[in-house]
Formats: sequence, C-alpha cells, structure tokens
Amino acid sequence: MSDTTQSKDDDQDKTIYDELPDAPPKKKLKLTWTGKLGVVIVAFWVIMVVIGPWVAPFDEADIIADDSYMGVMSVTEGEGLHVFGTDYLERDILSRILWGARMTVGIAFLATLLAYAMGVTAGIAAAVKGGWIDMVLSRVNDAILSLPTIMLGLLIVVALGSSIPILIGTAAIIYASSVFRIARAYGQEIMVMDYVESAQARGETIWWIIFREVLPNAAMPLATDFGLRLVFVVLFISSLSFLGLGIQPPAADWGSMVRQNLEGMQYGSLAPVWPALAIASFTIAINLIVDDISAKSGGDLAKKMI
Amino acid sequence: MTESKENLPTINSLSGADREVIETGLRRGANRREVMSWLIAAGASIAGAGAIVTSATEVLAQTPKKGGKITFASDLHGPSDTLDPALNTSTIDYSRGRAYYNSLCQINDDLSTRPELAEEYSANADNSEWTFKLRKGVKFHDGSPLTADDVIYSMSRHYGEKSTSTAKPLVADVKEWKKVDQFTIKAIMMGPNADLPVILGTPQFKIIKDGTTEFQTANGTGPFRLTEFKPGQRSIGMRNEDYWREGANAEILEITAITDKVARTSAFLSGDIDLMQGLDPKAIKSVESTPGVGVWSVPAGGYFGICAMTNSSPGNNPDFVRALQYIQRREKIVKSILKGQGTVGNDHPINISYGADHCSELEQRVHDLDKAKFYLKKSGITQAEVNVAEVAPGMTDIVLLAQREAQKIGLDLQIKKVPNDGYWGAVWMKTPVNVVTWNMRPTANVMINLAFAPDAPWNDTLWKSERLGKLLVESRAATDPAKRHEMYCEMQRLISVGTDDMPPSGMVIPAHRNYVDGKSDKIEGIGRMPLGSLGGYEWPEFAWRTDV
Amino acid sequence: MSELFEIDNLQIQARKEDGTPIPIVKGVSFKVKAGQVVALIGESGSGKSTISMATMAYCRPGLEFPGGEVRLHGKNILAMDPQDQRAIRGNNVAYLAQSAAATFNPAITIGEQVTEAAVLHGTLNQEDANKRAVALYHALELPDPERLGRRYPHQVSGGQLQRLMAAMALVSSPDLLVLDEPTTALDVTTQIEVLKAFKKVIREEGSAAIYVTHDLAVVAQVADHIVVLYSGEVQEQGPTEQIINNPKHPYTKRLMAAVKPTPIAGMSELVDDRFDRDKPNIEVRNMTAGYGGIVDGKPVITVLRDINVKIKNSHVVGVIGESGCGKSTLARVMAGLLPAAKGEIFLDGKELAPDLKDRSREELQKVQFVYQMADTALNPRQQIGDILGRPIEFYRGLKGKQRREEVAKLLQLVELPIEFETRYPSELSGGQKQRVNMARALAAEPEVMLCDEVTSALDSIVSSNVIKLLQKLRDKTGVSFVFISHDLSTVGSFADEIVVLYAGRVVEQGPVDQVLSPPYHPYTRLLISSVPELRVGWLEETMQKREMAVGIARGVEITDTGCPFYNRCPIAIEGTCNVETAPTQEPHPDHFISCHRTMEEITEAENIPQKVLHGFEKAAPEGDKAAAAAH
Amino acid sequence: MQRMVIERILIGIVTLWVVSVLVFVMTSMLPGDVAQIVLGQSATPESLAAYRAERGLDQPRVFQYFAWLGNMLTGDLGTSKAGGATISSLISGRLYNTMILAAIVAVIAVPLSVALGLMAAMYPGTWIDRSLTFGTLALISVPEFFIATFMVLIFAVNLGWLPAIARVAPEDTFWESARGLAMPLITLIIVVAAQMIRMTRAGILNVMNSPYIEMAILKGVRRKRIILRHAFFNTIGPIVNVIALNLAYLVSGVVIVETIFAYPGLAKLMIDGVQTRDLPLVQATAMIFCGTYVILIILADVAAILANPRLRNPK
Repeated sequence: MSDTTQSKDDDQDKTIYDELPDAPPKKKLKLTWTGKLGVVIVAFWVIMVVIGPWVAPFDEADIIADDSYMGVMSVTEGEGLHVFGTDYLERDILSRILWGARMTVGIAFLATLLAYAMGVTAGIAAAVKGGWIDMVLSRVNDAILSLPTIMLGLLIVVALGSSIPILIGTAAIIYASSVFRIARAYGQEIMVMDYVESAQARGETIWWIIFREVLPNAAMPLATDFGLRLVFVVLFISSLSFLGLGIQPPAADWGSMVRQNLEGMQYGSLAPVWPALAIASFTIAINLIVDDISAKSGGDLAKKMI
Repeated sequence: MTESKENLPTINSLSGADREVIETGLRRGANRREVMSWLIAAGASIAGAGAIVTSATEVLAQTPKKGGKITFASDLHGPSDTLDPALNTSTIDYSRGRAYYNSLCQINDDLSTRPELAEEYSANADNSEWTFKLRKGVKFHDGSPLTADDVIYSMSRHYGEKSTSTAKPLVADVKEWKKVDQFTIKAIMMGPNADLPVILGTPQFKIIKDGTTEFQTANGTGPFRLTEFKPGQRSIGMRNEDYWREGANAEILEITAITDKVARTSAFLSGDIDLMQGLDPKAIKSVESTPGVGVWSVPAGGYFGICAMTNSSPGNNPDFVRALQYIQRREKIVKSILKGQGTVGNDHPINISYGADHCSELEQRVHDLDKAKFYLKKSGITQAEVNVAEVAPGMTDIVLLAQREAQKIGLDLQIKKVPNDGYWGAVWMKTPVNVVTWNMRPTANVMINLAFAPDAPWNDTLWKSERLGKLLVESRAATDPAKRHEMYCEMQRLISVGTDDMPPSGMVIPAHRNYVDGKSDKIEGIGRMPLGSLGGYEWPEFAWRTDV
Repeated sequence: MSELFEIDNLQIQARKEDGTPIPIVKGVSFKVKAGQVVALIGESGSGKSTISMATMAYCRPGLEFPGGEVRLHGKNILAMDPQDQRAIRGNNVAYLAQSAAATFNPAITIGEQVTEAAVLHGTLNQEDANKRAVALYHALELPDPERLGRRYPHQVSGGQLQRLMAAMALVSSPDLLVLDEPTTALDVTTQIEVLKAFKKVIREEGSAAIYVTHDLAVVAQVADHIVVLYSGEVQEQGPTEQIINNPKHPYTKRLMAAVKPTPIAGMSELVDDRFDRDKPNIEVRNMTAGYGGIVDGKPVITVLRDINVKIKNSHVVGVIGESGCGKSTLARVMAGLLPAAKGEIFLDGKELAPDLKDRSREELQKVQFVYQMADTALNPRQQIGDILGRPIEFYRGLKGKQRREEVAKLLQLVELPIEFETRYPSELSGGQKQRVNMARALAAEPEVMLCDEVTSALDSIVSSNVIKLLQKLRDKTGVSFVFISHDLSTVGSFADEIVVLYAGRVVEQGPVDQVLSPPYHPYTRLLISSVPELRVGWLEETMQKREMAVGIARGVEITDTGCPFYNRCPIAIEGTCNVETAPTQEPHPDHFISCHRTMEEITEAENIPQKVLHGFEKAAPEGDKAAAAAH
Repeated sequence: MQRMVIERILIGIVTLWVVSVLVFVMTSMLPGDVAQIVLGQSATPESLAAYRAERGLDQPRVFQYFAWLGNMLTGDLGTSKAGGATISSLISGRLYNTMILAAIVAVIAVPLSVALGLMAAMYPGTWIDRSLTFGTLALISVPEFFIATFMVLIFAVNLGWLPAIARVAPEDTFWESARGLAMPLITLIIVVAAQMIRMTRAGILNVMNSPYIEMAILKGVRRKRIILRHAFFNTIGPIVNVIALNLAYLVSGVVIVETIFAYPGLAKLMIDGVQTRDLPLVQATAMIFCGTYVILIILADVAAILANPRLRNPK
C-alpha cells in the first residue's frame, strides 16, 4: 500500500508487491440463532414497556373477574376473556403482566443505567487517578460489596420507605459497587497501554483520558456486563417484592405477582407461573445475547481439541 | 378427606363455614332431622347428609385421648417473644400463656365466663366491687402453692408509671386489689363494671408467682411445664402431671412460628404442623382441597377499618366520610377478598358476634355509587391519600377495591403503601387517612371504650363524642337487658351515622373477619371462643390427637 | 520410493461473513527429504505460518483445507481421522512456535512440558523422557541441565526458552521439525546462540526440518533448500546456494535488497548539515535512572548510570545495545515518562523538569516519543484522522478545516493515502500503523523525536521502507532523532552518531564512521560480528571468532563495580576489569571508548582474531543464569 | 509473596472497619424504634418511655457507636433490645444452623459444579455443553423463591416425601434432620451450582485461546489433559474467587430460602432484627456476614497467589 505512493524513487517492480495485511480484519459480531431469539424477546418486552398498558385487555388494578385463580382462557360474562386466567384478587393476569413490563423491565433498566453511571465513572477514575483516591474508593466499595444485597436493600427501603425512585436508587447503589470493580479492572488494564501514556505525555487532562482514551476501549466488555447486571437487578427487585418491600400495589410487577399468587400454585393454578415465565423469558433472553457475544472470546480454539 | 368407609363424606369434608353451622347447631341441641334438612337444602344427598351428621355427632361425642405431640405454628415471632404475660402482644405469646399459666376466670365460647383459678367470684349489687375466692391446692411448676399474694403481684404489674403492660387500660378502672385472706381477693372499682371477669379472662392477666422478674422460663400453674424456650425459634412443653384439674391431653406441646404465610400453609398442608394460625383467605381453596386438613373458621368481631382522622381534612368533612362509606363493595369484599370467611360491616365495631349488644335494627349500609357521588359532590373533595399497611391479610386489597370504586365517582384515592413494621408508631393515628385492624374484644363495652371513647388513647380518628362517653359509663351499670341494648344501639348509630349535631366517627368499617386458622383432622377439642385464633387461644389445654 | 514429507497443491481458505471463501494459501507444493532443512521465506501475510501448521493437519480456527494433500511417508494426513492426526502431532511432526514466552504454559514446570509429548504418545516413559530431556538440555548448551526441568518458564530467559522449545520439539525425536520464526524476537547475539544450537541438534538428530522466517540472511545459515512465498503462492524455490547467489524472481531480489548490510564505516549516507547549530538541542548530563523509587540518591533498581549524550539539531543519534541494557529507559527519561534519579536534561540549553507533569506544554511539544509497538500505541477506538488531529489541535490550536488539511499533509509526509483519515488502526498493516505512529509524533512539530525500536517489530522489507522514510523525514524536516535499536546495521545505515549502551553504561560513543571502524570496543565488536551475513557458512565462520566464544554464551550482568562487559569480554584483565570502572579514552575527536585496554592492545587483538587472550575457553553456565536475572 | 498476603489481610481489616461505620449509620437511619415495634398498636407514651429507659435506647448515637465497637472487639455483642436475651445466645444457634447448611451445600455444590463446568468447557458446542449452558441459564434466570416454592409443592405437598419446612431440632435423628434439610439443600445447590458452573466454563474458555493451548494441541495432547492440566491450572484464581463469592452468599444471602423453609438461620434473624428495630442484633449479624465475606475473599486471593507459580516462586 504505502509503497505505491512512494513510487517516485527507485525500483519499479515493488509496486507489484504491496505490504500484506498482517491479519484478516477481525470479524464483526454475528449472532447465532439463539442470540437472535434473545434479541427478539428483549425487543418484545422493551416494546411492552412502552405500549403495554394500551394493548392490555384490562386495567392492571381491575378486580372484575367472576372468581380468583380462574384457569387459562376462562371468560367473565360481560367483561371478556382471561387468556392467562385470573389472579388471587380476580384480576386479569395477562393484563397485569403487560403492565408489569413497565415496572419490572423499566425500573431494572433505569437502575442498571444509574448503577453504570456511578460505577463506571468512579471505577475508571480510581484506575486513572490511582493513589489514595483509588484506595478510599476501593475500600468503601469493598465494604458495600461485603454487605449482603438483600440486607442492604432491606435497610435502605425500610429506612426511606418503598417508592419507585428509592427502589431504583437502592438497586443502583448496590450494583454500582460491582460495576465499580469491573470498570476499575478494565481501566487498569487499559491504563498501561502506550496510547494512554502518550496522551498523558501530550499533557491531556484526566477527563480526556477517562472519556476519550480509556472508556471507549472498555465499552464492549462493559456492555456485555450491563446485560448480566440488568438480569441481577430484575431478580433483586423481585426478591425485594418477595419480602414485601418491592413495587407497591396496585402497580403490577412480575416479582410480586409471583409472590402474591404462590398460594394459587398449591392447587394447580398457573397464576404464579406466568409472571415467573415473564421474568425468565426476559432474563434468559438477555443471557442468550450476552453468551453469544462473549462466546466470541475463546471457545474457537477449544473446538480444535481432539 | 379423612379415610372413611364407603367414601361417604364426613363432617371434615365440609367447608369451615358449613361445618361450623352444623356443629354449633348440634351443640345448641338441634336434633338430627333439623340438621339433615339444612344439609339437604344445601344440596347434599340423604346418605351423604346422614353420614355427615353421624360423623359430626361422633366427633362431638368422642372422649379426648391422651398422649402424642401437638405442633402449632403461629405467624409472627422473633427475638421479642416473651413469657411475661403482661408484655404479651402476639398470638404465639397468648397461646404459650394458655399452656403455662392460668387466669382467674375463663371465657366460654359465648363470651360468658366460668371459674378457673378463682373457684368462685361475685360482684356487689352495682358491680362496683368484685370478690374472687381462689382454688386451694393449686401448685406452681416450682411446687410452691398459689396464694392471694401471687394474684396481687400479678395484677400490680398492670399499674404505675414503670409498668410496660400492654393491657393497662383494660383494668384502669380497678381502684385497688385488696387481699382479704390467703385465698380471697377483692377488686375495688372506680365505677361499676359488669365485665371485669371477662376482662380478667384475657391473656395479659395470667397469674404468675409473686415476685417473679425473670422470664427466661415460665413458672406458672398451667397444664404444661416449659422444657425449652428459644425466642424466635420454638418452645417445647411437657404435660404438667400434677395439674390442678383434668389437664392437658397432649404429652408434648411444640409452639413455633413460620412467618412466611406460604411456607406456613405448605407446612400445614404437608402435615408438618397440626395447627396453624392465620390462614390466608387466598389459601382456603387449597386447604379445603387437601385431604387430612381443614379450615377452622370462627366468626368474630375483629374488623378492618379505614380511618379518616376527624381533626384534619378530608376526615373532618362528614360528607367525604359518607362518600367513602357508600363506595365500599361490602359483599364483594367478603366474597372475593375474605373468601367468605367474614361478615359485612356496618361502619361500627359491634357485629353479631357480640350477641345481644349488636344493633340489628340499624339499617345495613350498602354499595351505592349515586349516594356516594352525591355526598362527594357535597363535600367538594376530589383527592385523598390513604396510608396502607397490610395490618391484616386483605387490608390492602380492600383499599385497592375502594380505589377502583372511588375512580367511578371521580374521587382520586391515592394509595401509599407503608411497611408493617413501624406502622403503629409512625402512621396510625398520625396521617389524615390510614387503616386499622382490631381484634375482637371481650365485650362491646371494652371494644368501644378502647377505640371510640372520647378520651381513649387509641381513638383511631380522634373522634370526640361526649354523648358516647356518657353512654359507655352508664351501660356498665345497666342491669335491664332492653335498656342496655338500646344504649349500645345508640352508640353504634353515633359511630356509624352520627346525628345532626354530631358527625359520624370517620371510621369506615366495611367488613368483620372470622378467625381463620388451619386444623389437622387428627386434632380435636378446639373451641370456638371468638376472642382469638383457634378458639381464643384456649386450645392448648383441651386439644387432643385422634390418632394416639 | 515416497518422500519423507510432501506438500502437494495445498490450499487453505478463510470465509467471509456471507460464507464466500477468501483463499489464504493458493496451491503450494514442495518436498522435504530426510535430513533436509527447507526454508519457507516470506513476509507476514504470505501464509508461511499457516502452511507450517498445515504440516500437522492443523489450521487456525476460521480456516479450512478445501484441497491439496499433505503427505507424511506418502500418507495424506489431511484425510486421516482426528485421533490419527493427533497421534502424529508432537510425535512424527513437531512444532516450534515463534514466541516461546507465550507458548510455554506459565503454570506447568518446564520439565513436564518438555517431556509431555513423548510420554503422551507413549514413545518414552516418564523416566526415559526426563533423561532424554536432560541430554537435550546439554546438547542445547542450556545452563544447569539437571535441575532446569523443575523450574517454571518465568524463571528462565527468553533465549533459553527458545532453546527449550527445541528440546520440547525434539524430545520424541520427530521425523520432521517445524520451526516458525524461532529467532525473530531475539537480540542478534542471542539469535546466533540459538541458531547455533538449532543447527547442531538438527544435525545430530538427523531429523528433517521446515524453517519459517522472513530473514534471508538467517535462512542462508540453516537451510539446504528455500521456498519463497508471497501471498500464499510459491514465487521461487531451489537450493539455498542458487537462490542466494542468483535469485531469478523479482520478489526474491527484493527480499535480498532488504537484507541488512554488515555495519561498516561509511554505510550511512552523507550527513546533511543544513540545520546544524553549535548548541546541542537536547543533552543529557551524567544522568542516573531506574525503577522502584529512589533510596539515598540512587534508584532501587538502577538501569542507567551516569549517561552523557548530546544531540545536535537534525542529527540522528542511534542508541544501540542488547535488550535490558537500558536503551528504552534512556528515551523514557528524555521524554519525562520516567523521572531521572540524578543528572540533568537540557532542551536548547534550557533545563527540563525530570517529570513530564512539571514540563510546559511547549516543552512537551518539542520532545515527542514514538513507541515500539504501533498496535498498543494507537488507540484502537480512534480514527487515524483523530489520532493525528488531536496533537495538531492540542498543541497548535488548529480546528476543523485547517486541522483536516494538516492531517492530510502529515499522511502525505508519511506516504499514506488521504483516505486513511477515516480508518481505524486495526484496518492497517503493521508498516502502515508504524507510519501513523510516527506521523502522530510529527503532528506536534517537535524538535526531537525519540524512536524506540520502531522497526524491530517489522518484517525486513517493511522495516527497510520505514528506515527510508525516516531518512527522508530527517532531511525534509529539521527534526532530530534519537533512534533506539538493538540492530546495529539499521542504526549504522542512517545515524550520524552512535551511542553503544551496555548494562546501563555507555561503552562507546561517537560519529558513526568512527564507531563502525577499528578500534572497536569489544562489545561493539561483538555486536558487529553478530549481524548475520547473506552467505552460506557465515555462521560457522563467526563461531570460530574469539569474541563469540565467550560473548554469546553469556548474558548481561549488571554490576556496580568494574566493567560491566567483563564477564563476556575476550580481552578482559582479571583483577582490573572486574574491579575498577573502565577509563574513557578518546581515540578520535568526539569518539569515546570506555575500556581498560589501550587502543593499541585492542587493535592488536583485532589483528590476531583466533587467539583468546585469557583463560576461559568455554562459558561456565553461571554466566547464563545471570543473563536470566538480567531479563 | 508473604508481603502480598499480609497486604490482603490489612486491606480486609480496613474494609471491616468501614463496614462497621456503614452498618451503624444505616441502622441508625431506620425509622420507628424497638419500643414502638414491640409494644405495637397497644403502645402508650408512658409504656414507650418506660421501655426505652429500661433498655437504654436514649443515649446519643456517637457514644452508642464507640461503645458498640469497643464491646464487639472484646467479643461482647450486647443484648437484644427486643427480647432482652444476649445477642450471642440468640446468634449462636442460628450461626450453627447457617454454617451447617452452607457447609453441606459447599461440599456438594463446589466439586459438582467445577466438574460440570470443566465438562462443558471440554466439549464446547456439543449437546453436553449446550444442555448444561441452557439449564444453568434457565436456573439463574428464575427467582429462587419460585424454584423453592415449586419444590415444596411437588416434594412436600403433592408427593409428601419431604417436610415442607426445615425445622431442625436437637432431638432429631440424623435421618429426620437429613429429610428436613433436603429441600433447602437442593434449592441452594441448584442456585449456587448454576452460577459456579457457568463461571468455571467461562473461566476455562477464557484461557482457551492462549498460544500455550494451541501448542498443547499441536503437541497432540488429548482434550481431557488440555482442559484439566493446561487450562484449569491457569484458571484456578478466578474460579476460587467465584467459589468464595458463592460461599459468602450461602452465609448471608439465603434469606429467601430460610424464609420459605422456615429455617432458623442467621439471615432470617437479621431480617427479624430489622423489622423489630433490634439494632444491636442487626449490627451483630451484619458484621458476621461482612466478616465472612472479607475472610472468604482473602482466602480466595491467597489461594490465587499460591496457585500462580509466578507469585509462588519468583525468580
């Protein structure tokens, strides 16, 4: 390549022999069918977050059915069809699941986003600045990490009461600590790269180094981690709901839906199964995508084993 | 169902409610024909009905068997579990109290009283002085005999600044406890009170050994001796062999708690525990559909209340309160939320369970959106916030239901869910609109006195009706039943409807709930006294296993 | 009868996203006779490594064999079932990878890894395998053979690992040995020692070999037969003699042209004095530097001791020495990346703060550092346009259009097309990245560019191009260069002055022609004779030379007293050289040599090359352990 | 190397101190107080005041902190503000239960999941791998209380094989306790193992594209040995770390399982503590949890150091 432009000086046949590309340009991410399935499911729920309430046949709080724990495809005269049956309070499960997407997925997403805003900034700052700043941040972070998540959640929620903003904040703080750890690790990895050093040698500010040199290179691994965190947050909020501290009624969230209808299971109602499936479908879908992405690292060579 | 020859249904195959009808019927001495006719009316086959009645009569006729172990799981426990009767607040404590201690008087299923440690007791003409004669030869578990001093000491713990007794107000009107001789005590009252024996039958007034301050163990006179006590875990008792009367049937009594209601129900369904307290209405279907276990449901006066504080908006606006009362779908609540295990309320605390004191003349308020709309318009209020904690299973759902109805009449009723713990301290009687639940009290008088008397510390809505106060005192002295009934009726009307110059109490009481508990078919001898779970906590002494 | 090993019309291909094949190897055929060494030569991307792995019916993930045959003893191993293929790997055909450091498992002892193949394939039991391994260690002249097996890879030096790889390959006495660029990563002196060892064992074992490299000079020493590859095709093949003495194919010619000449006086073009000034524009005065914090005036690990270097404007100073001698440290100290413990640095006569944090933006701008590895030096997430544009904006405040124009100028200057502006580093070849890497430094319009081994990671042809570029830059711009390299001929071909570093001390320094002509400092001498020449039999000749006898067998030993080169010096004086610091002599103006021997003695020694002036004939192994320590 | 270990331990101690402050501050934030909770609906101003005075809940926070810290360092955990029993007496039994459960789960789950993880990594892309990956995926994706309750319904309520709740009593025979613990054990094993299997697999595959693995392949090493000898030994560090985290979870995070099976463990005690505002209890349990976590992490780090020859025997 370069040599062609250099053609003025000396021998001509070098034009035939360009510098060869060292390695074939690295393949861009390609999802397997499982990964694609994951994308479809996640997309579906994301859409439901937006339009759920409008497509749902009933209001999430409508207590309208003839009876509680009605079976799949049962009908209430004058009201309509309950595709997934009804819950303990004679409400339509399908509707509640569709409304619940907003609560469960929406809240989890916001919380994770917030966790990342906090964790990544702090983590990379710690990695870049190092020294006592790193020390302090890390110790405090370790402390938070060492507290059991449920307990931390319980304390905060009991202390400040259970409102949606507080739920989001709580989950964010709890998971920011693990994000911090990862971000810091990647940060330190990248900090030793020559291009970061050359930026420092150029006299760049800390912020330039964080946001222009380090962050873009940590983006990909952090993105996959984001997926997993999202899953954890969903499960965490469900667990809080299990302990009665999660989303408050009448708002439907999948976790508390499972919780509230568990009794139904004792005589074979599927009422708690549907929301559980909703949770599973969402979390599994995300994991499928993440697995697909991270499968790119490693595995290939393993297939060469005999 | 319990194994029964040729698969005919038995008494146990009936739902708690029906079963209760039959058994009470038979107890009251209704003859076999009558009962069968009810059953057949209820759609049972002749043979079936016959079988049921037989089994029912058998059950009632059966003489208790001795031995075996009975396991009871309550709903709440923790480090705060205590063996100090004066500090008892929870079912688990009350039940334990019954197992290890005795009271002076014992309350019957119909809320009349019978002698216990006091072999006889009587009042003077105007019920202002009560005399209790103690049973002789009663021994505490440490062998020491029961004397008047023990009683005086036990009672003294409910008086004075230092006292942390939870039942102080109940005996506030006893001026003095006087020791007459080793076995006689006098209670000198400030005013007349016909109900003292019933009050003394309530859990906090158990008799402990004179001078006891340590409650790591229970040194009582009760049917069981405590062998193990782990707060928040369990307690074990062995039968007290030298008990002063017939005594317990079970050999071993384990009292524990399973806080999570689903877990508790599972444990009950799978036979790990014989008796469970607090069956969630949601679970009734599954209990009834599971063989070997049944619902033990006792109608009672305990109620759900929505409290609109009368000292602040919107509660100080009677029309708003009326609107709130008319949007209540009372039947729906009983059917859907309580799953039938309750009775509709009429916005006052005294339901049929209080027998004669209940005012049946007072017209039952029903769901009426037009009236509701009318009063709401009149009140001019369009928005309100209710602070809700799940103080009793179903509370939240009741408010949810109200919220939906409120929408229909253009009232934006917002729900603020607050955690149970801390509710009584931080929310109840402090926020403009909140919720409350009361267990049934031994007498209508006590009930109203506690929650509605103008000077009552727990007046849910700070509603001050001097008239009511006056009636309360007078009614205690009333000896003529008709007169008494009339007084109670007026009180109930005041609370529910008010008068032209006195607004209603601000309480919305849409439903009264039964005590709904779980009982294995292998356990009999559970009473129906409506002042608490499983027959007013009376069971430990009388319950027995059919399979020993 | 069939050949020992035959590759017949071998094809290897990768696939695009859409599944369309991309041919990597396009029908290559050659033979290997028993005991014969065949060289595959070509640049990176020519497919030579891919082919070398195909000899074991193995190809990297993502590649596949659409056609052709690989025959061992006449049997096509590509057609065999996996288990049989596995039975061949490491048994009949053994492989030596390029970088031993990466190829040894850090968690397993050397002994286990070396003997593993033989034991697994059941050719030897563990005991015999160990014996055999020890024998090989001896043959490969590895230090402390008896106990070497119990050590872990990180405990031995790179050169030793490379030789251990050979042991690992040879332990099950394979019919065919495949060596993939086994010496590319090594210093010249280490390279010779490894080459020598390889050649010896290959001869002794009598096994055939395929030797893959891009360096003709090296090939000339070891191969009987040469196969020249370009982009997956054979350009020319024949006996070594023939290929070297009269190459037919233009590509071969070009490879020849890229071979580094033996460094001699006058190899570099005339110095262009247009920009000359009296005042040196960067100067280092008796500077001492190192790592691990400073304890009473000197660093815990001292890397450089009292260094003095002057750089006149538009001069190129070549800094040369083996790895671990402190070349890079010198550059890092100048750049302020590593604050010196003692001594001063002057820029245009003005003193510079030791730490770059304390330097002004102008000062930073004037001194630019070019990293060895373009891959790590360029942010993979930034487009070339931004990589080059940032310094322009940062130092010269140019934005938008102006900035783009400047970037265009720079790309043109380093002979890259304008379109590269929008590309990412990963889309460029090694040479192109290195050009961008230098362009970024130029973007600051510096006075001094510190180039740290900028060519050592590149193939011969590519690196010769880069050198040409550097020369042009030196002449076009007024920039001075500090050019750091372990490769004397590269430096010699374009530096004005040379600084020879050894174990953190300057042993010789002066104008290129003086340094590259007698009298030499013994170490300079060793370096010069270590540069492979493009003729058969050079290796054997060199090995006869005195300086080799002790020079290559031992490694750098950092000493506080005496002459650091003492343990490798053929003319060392016991009792003096190992005790007193060598005096600095000035045979010609501006030409300094630090040695205890007088110039006369040195010259005399030069003239009777075969005679070792003092005691040691053969290196004692300890020397090499020291080498380990130095790495 | 000793330096590194000591460093780790020091860091651990600092962390614990930070934790103590954190815990104290957070518990102080809790609204309502033990008196109100215990006396509940029937509380009156006098009885509250009396209760508080009786249990010394009326001193300033700062004093309370240092008093508490001091006592704790001298091994005195204080007395429950609710029941009046000493914290240590409340905890001891629970701690034992928790540890037993955790220990059994660990003993079963750790080897099991490492083995399965290795197997999945050994045959990547095969049906073994796929089924393991998806199975574990499904398990970590469902709320554990769902898994637990589901099992209760099947094994206790419907089949009646196992008791629905795990009440461990000293008088139980081994068989009884075994049956009692069966379901919490299975639930926890499922939850924990799923995580560890995935991590082990991921860890192995991570080192799988190192040159030395390719070299092993080119030496004709069998897949079993490649995984067990070449890959595994370079993955011990991360794997041990994951194991440590999961064990910490077993001690502190099993609230839900303890709730569902009414198992008298520490986590449940802590929750009760929070609900009754029994601050000394909450603080004590919290410190136990964090202590366990810190210790486990230190152990993991040390293990990782020992497993790494570079750190174990430097040049």
